Amino acid sequence: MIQQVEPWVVLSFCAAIFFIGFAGVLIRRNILVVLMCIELMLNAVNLTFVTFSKELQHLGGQMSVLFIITVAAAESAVGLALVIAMFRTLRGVDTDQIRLLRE
Amino acid sequence: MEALTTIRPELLTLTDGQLQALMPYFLVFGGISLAIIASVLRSLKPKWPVFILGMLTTIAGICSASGLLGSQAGSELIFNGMMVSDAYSNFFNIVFLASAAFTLLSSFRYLDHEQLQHPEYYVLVLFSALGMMLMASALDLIVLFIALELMSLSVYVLVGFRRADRRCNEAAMKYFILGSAASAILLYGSALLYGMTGSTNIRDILAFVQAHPQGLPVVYVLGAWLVLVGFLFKVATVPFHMWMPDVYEGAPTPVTGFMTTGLKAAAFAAFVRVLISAGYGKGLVTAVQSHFHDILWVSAVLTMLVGNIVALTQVNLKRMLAYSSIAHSGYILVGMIAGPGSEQGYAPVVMYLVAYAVMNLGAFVVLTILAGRDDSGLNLQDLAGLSRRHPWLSFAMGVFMFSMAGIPPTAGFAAKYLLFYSAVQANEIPLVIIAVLCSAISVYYYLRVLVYIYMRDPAGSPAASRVSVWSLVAVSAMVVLTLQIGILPAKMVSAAKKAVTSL
Amino acid sequence: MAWLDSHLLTTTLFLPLVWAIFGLMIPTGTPGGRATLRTWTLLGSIATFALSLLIYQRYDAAGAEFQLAEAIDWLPALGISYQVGMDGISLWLFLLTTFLMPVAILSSYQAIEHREREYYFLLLFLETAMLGAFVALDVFLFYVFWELLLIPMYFLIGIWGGKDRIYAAMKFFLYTLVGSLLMLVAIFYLAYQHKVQFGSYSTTLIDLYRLRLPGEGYASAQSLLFLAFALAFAIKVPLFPLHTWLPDAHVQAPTAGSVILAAVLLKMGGYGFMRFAFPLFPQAVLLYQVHFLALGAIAIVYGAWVAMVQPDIKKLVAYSSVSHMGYVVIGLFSLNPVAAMGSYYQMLNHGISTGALFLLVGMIYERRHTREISAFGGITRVMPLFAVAFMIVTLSSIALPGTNGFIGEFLILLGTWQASRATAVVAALGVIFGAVYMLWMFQRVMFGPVNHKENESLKDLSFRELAVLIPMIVAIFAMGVFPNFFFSKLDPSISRFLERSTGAALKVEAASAPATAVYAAKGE
Amino acid sequence: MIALIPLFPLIGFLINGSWYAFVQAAPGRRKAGSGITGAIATMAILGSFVVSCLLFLQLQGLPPESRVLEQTLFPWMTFAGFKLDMAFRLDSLSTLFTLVVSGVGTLIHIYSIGYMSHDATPGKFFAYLNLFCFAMLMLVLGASLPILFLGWEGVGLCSYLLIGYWYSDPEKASAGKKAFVVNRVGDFGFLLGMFLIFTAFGTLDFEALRSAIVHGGHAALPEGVAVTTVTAICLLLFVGCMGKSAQIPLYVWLPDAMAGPTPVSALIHAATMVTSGIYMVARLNFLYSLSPTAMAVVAAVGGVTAFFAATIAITQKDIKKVLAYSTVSQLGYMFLACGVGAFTAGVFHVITHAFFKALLFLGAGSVIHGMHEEQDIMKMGGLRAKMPVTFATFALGWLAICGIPPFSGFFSKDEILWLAFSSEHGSVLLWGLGALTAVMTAFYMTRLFTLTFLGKPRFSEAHGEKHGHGHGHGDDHSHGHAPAGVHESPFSMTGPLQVLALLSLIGGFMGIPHMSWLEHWLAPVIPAHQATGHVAAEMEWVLMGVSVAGAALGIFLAIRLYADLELPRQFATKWAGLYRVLFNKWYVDELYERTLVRPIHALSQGLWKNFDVAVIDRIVLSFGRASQWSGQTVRTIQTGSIQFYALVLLIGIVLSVGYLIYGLA
Repeated sequence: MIQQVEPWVVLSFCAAIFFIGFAGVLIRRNILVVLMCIELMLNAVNLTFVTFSKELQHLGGQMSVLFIITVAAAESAVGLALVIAMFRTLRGVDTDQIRLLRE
Repeated sequence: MEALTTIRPELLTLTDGQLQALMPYFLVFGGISLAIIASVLRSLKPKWPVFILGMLTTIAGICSASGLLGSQAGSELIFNGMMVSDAYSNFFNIVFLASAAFTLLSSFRYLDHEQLQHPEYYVLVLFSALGMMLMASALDLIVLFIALELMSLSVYVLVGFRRADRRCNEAAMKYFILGSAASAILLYGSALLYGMTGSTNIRDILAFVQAHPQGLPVVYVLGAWLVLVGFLFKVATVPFHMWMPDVYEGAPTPVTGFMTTGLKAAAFAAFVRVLISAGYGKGLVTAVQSHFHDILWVSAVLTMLVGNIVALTQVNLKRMLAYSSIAHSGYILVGMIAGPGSEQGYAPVVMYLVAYAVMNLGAFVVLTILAGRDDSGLNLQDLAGLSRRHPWLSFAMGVFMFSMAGIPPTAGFAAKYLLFYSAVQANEIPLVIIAVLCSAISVYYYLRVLVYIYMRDPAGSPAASRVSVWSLVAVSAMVVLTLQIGILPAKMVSAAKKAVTSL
Repeated sequence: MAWLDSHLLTTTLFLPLVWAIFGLMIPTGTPGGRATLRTWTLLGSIATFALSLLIYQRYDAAGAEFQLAEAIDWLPALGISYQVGMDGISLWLFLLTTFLMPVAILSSYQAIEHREREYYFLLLFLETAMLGAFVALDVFLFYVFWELLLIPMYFLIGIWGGKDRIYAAMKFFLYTLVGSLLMLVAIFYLAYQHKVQFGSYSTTLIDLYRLRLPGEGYASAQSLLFLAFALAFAIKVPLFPLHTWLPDAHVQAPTAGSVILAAVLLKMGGYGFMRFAFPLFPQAVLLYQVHFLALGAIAIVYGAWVAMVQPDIKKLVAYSSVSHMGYVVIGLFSLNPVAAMGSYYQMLNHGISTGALFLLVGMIYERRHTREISAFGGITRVMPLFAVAFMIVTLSSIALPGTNGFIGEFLILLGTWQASRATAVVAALGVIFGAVYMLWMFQRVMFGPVNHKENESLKDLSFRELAVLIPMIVAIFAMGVFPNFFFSKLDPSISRFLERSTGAALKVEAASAPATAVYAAKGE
Repeated sequence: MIALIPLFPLIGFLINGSWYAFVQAAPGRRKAGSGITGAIATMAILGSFVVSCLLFLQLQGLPPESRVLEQTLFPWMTFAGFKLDMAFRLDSLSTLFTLVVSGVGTLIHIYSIGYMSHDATPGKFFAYLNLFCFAMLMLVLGASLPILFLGWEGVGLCSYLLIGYWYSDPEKASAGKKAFVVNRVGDFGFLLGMFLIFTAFGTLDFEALRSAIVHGGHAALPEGVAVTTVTAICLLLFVGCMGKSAQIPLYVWLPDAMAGPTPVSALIHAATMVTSGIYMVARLNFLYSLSPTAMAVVAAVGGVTAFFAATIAITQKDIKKVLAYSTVSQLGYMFLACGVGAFTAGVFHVITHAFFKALLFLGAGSVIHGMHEEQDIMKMGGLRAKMPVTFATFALGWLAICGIPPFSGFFSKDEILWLAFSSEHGSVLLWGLGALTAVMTAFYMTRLFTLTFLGKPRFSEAHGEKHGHGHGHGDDHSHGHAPAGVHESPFSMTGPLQVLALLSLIGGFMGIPHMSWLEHWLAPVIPAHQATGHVAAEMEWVLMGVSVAGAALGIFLAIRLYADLELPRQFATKWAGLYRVLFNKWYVDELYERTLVRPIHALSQGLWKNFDVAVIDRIVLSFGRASQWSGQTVRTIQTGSIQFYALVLLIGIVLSVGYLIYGLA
């Protein structure tokens, strides 16, 4: 018999991923990695939605995930475009390089 | 909680009323589509057609939204209750579209001069306006998220529109990363709310709250709070404000103007809706309310303080206005806090947003005109002696500055007293006292602008500024509106009240 | 005419502003154009004065409390309305303003050499704002005018002022604003209380007079609200130790600005006390009576002392204002008819005599471009007419009997003596020191040998300058000899003011309405 | 009718004042003589005098108890809770004063026409003189204290203006200011006294006040008013008198006031203004007599002042200064009289003093005029021959002030001395003080007389040339006739001298002891003095003899001493310390300078720089600075690093979530 995974375990897992993603945003200097971390956060959210959807026996959550994935794709596109633009002017994709605007 | 297993035909059809209610969105969307087509037709030299299309789109949208505002009796639920068209959303639609329209007006000549005259600019502005419109009318957290992203993604691009400029890139990148993170947080909150209430519809969430007056689950509270954090980020209240000054400074000036007005209004518009349904509405007495109240209280105080005192030290006007924008978010937050306790409800918030949009947009239009190449020449010293060169612009700037400082007879004053009045009604007197003292601080840096404009002699030879008919129209309209709202606020107040009652 | 009859106040009020807007259209490129502009502005202020005389004539002291009243809803949702009306307390300050405006404008003919269009526009704009504050019967409307007048004054100081004009303008604006913002909060609270007690929001003054607010102790509502109001007014008065904006603003402002600042703007503080702070919070007034009496007495002596050692004439006059306005404060807080009347009269006096002093200082400044006392000496010989005028105004300032100043100070001291002897004694010291600093200054400027070569060739007063000064001098003596002319229109209003401020009015009401007797019994 | 008395000079003032301000003052105008303006001014004051005489006759025609004329012009300050009319009241006391003021005033006006004939701005001078007469007449005619005060301050003003008439000289301007300020100190007391009266009696009108106190000719305290209150009132008002009538400790301004033109010294600082303190005390005699303490203080201050001033007068070298101190001394006499309850004697002395002191001053003026502004008596001498009229009239004045019978001064002074001895408030001590002063008065007046008119001239004929520079521009009148040498003054000056000399001669007869017309006349206002039983009547004659003998002794000593200047010089070196103290006026001015003027000035300077600017304003500005500083600090948080921004975001979330969980759990 396959042991049912308790929802709280999954949810905690999601939360952990979410915060790992956030931590990545905080720590990583490479903007591409930062973008990935944001994706990670969104995916943690997706997983949460799915988990709840399963728990609640309600399709809305899974529908949401579809939308989120779409939006995330668009977001990545814009993000990557910005990275390219940045690379063109700064010759680098490091977050430390963009500290011109401050105080 | 109804499972989406059966297909109900009535969900797939639109009634006449719904169709009418959707007209502004359709019009704007249609306009955008046409503009995209026009912009790819290179042979047409798309500058004029796209600009005119954009203007027509916004005007059409404004007309239909104001028509709805006048005719619509109640609220019209659309798409199975995922969207609503009511006085509130239509009121804001007008604000967004007007803000977009004036941004377009002021950008036209600016883009020429900056050699950024790409038709995508107009399309993006319209897209983000559409996103704002959807935000103000979304009743579902996912719709809200999509609308938010539609708005934000367009604005990310707009912020970085001057592609070859480092500062511009930096601003866009910062905004993008932090904005995306904030969106993720909002979304995570939505997920938690969904998990607790079984729905992403905010009306359902409200029903859930009303059903559990004595105690709400901790996870629910967390979810609600994270959603609110998403909005607090967008409106830039302390400590979620860090992105704002950098982005405002780096973005092209008209875009900054658009952000401070449309974007902020949109964020607040959605914020109010969500806040109410998350348990901070009138007549709800929950533990959540008092806790949210405390946090928001602290945040409001910090926001007002930080925004104002840091603005004191700024010499770049755009950055100064960015901090001032933070401070104004603080004032609005006071109105949000006081909303449930006062008779005016959230009407002062709405009123304030309108007033703020008007005066701030006006100020940014002036800055757009004055900006030199690559948005240089926007430091205080560059304004010295402006009154000799541009009496009318100086006067306009004076009106806007006094308005932001909350001096009669301007819109800023009318909005501020309405706001503080309602806060007094809600017995938030300490908060109001802090707020008025902060606004006293703010007077210093607003007046300093006027000091340079009127009281100092011009230093050096000023760069030729780029006055165009379009931007003058925009400035004049804003001056008239600022004074009109300030002197005869009753109409605007009743409109705001009507909008809020439809919530 | 019928329309004018029913809107006399509003017409008078907004006439300067409308007039000024037309003035903006006069091209000022040529000397002729500039002269046209000046004449146009002067005519506007004279027309306003003429209308205010009509108001004077219409006002019947024996009649209703507020006459020529007009009321229009402004923001009904909050109970805010446009309400203006005239009583004795408003009347004379209103007339003072309209009387001084032509004088101020005439005095600027030569002093202002650049950006005249804006200048004259702002002056007339300022007039509207000041007049509005004096006739507003809605607390909120009053507040609007009160803040509104900061704008033109700010520019007047900041653009046409002296060396440190920007600092002074900023200080003036911020100082006054900070004080008044708390008043705004208090106004909201009052409106809200009106809702609680009577079921509707209102900021109408007469409605608010009926409020009953707890007034026991320093933490009570009345006390806090009173402080909020009093802060605004005390800054404006200005009461020691809130006076430091005044020397800067006075010294830096252009002559007309100083005149108006001293003559009218400071009066707004006293007026505010009389119209709002006292009648609205009678118990709090009693609570703080001692403190304000003390501060007023300190202001009198302190202002005089500090004035004594000023090297700059304008600054000296500025500090003398602190001293003189201290009398107003102690007079008001003495809470008896003699002192109250004296206080009010002192406000008018101060308006005339300090206004005239600033005019004189301005005239000499135009000639010498300095205000340092040490730069003068023996001016009497070169400018005898000026000396005569200066002497008369100086005498008025040191309250010589026969001039206006005496009536005010005498009545104030007489009344204060009955309320607090210690205060009266200290305040009477001001009589001595007032003479010391004024006469010493006069001596150093006007007497002695002419020991600066530049002063040898100073021109005596021109015809225009005489036209500026003579009305002031006439006023000085007229007010000193025939004060009853002024008292007769004031008397009922002052009595009403006292009735309310001592809680007597409430007591009368309470007798007829036993439900509220609990509060009124504490009114003493 | 009464209003005409002050009205005439007022009109004169307005005419002359406008004439001066708009015509004469304009630079570059040719110099106008004093003729027209002087005539206008004289006509004005003469008009007052005529009206005063008419009214005096009218009063005389009335029965004694109803000898009061009133006129209310208009309500001055009247409103709920207060009532004060602009009203005049002429009774037997004020009519005497109006006569003296307008009479002596007329003479001095005439005198001034000559004296000021070479002045640059006679219009101004006569305007001031008229204004003074107006104020002085208001003072004596006022029906209530505030109107009296109006005149009181008005005369102070004129005194100020006239002392500083030659304003180009900083010292003279300072003297004027000093006079005004010291008087203001007195007025401070006056005002408070007035307030106390109003609080205690509810009125400021003399008649109302009188009827509140005097019932059936007998003064008694009304219900609810304590004796201490009355004492306080009297003392406070007396502070006012100290200022105006130059009593210790506020007498210091009067000697300095001699900086003004001499007719001014005669009119204002001898004959009229300085006696207004006595007028007020006499006017309020019913109040004073209720308070023995106040009476004692008045008498003591008066007696001490009389003596004290006399000691200074002995050593002074300036002819006007001697007269000034003598005036202070004589004023002290008058207060001594009032203090012992002899109000009538005080008033009597006021009148005689007005005659002979005006005479002396005008005589001195004539001397100064003739000597081309020389005022140092050490540089005079032997003027008897040069200025015979001045000499003769001056001699009469000298005898009068020394108290030699039958000159006017004798009667009034003797009356005072007798009452100082015999009245219930009097004492031997007070009498002794008075008598000693009388001896000294005779001494220093004789010294003055001798040094000026007798002996040999101690000046060279061309002396006048080098003087007069001190007056600067305003003082042209000395230059006009310097080559002529020392000369007798014109008739416009000697004429008034002669009239005054006559008055000094016969003035005393209105108050011959035991058949005093004056006492009788004043009875409605000042109750006749009751002879007290404790002193034998013969004593009066004894004392009279003693005082006359004392005067004679003083005269004798002075003539012996000052016939030759070597003797006094020896005395001065022998008692150098005493001499220095006396010559330097007991260093009182220096004392005031050190203890009051400089400390207050230093205090003010300190308050301004170290408190107003350094504390109050700094506190105010510190709000701004604190905001700026915190702004500078907070903005450093904005590091520009995305990751730091995200961190702050996270911290915000963690804190708020933490609060929520903590709060909900």
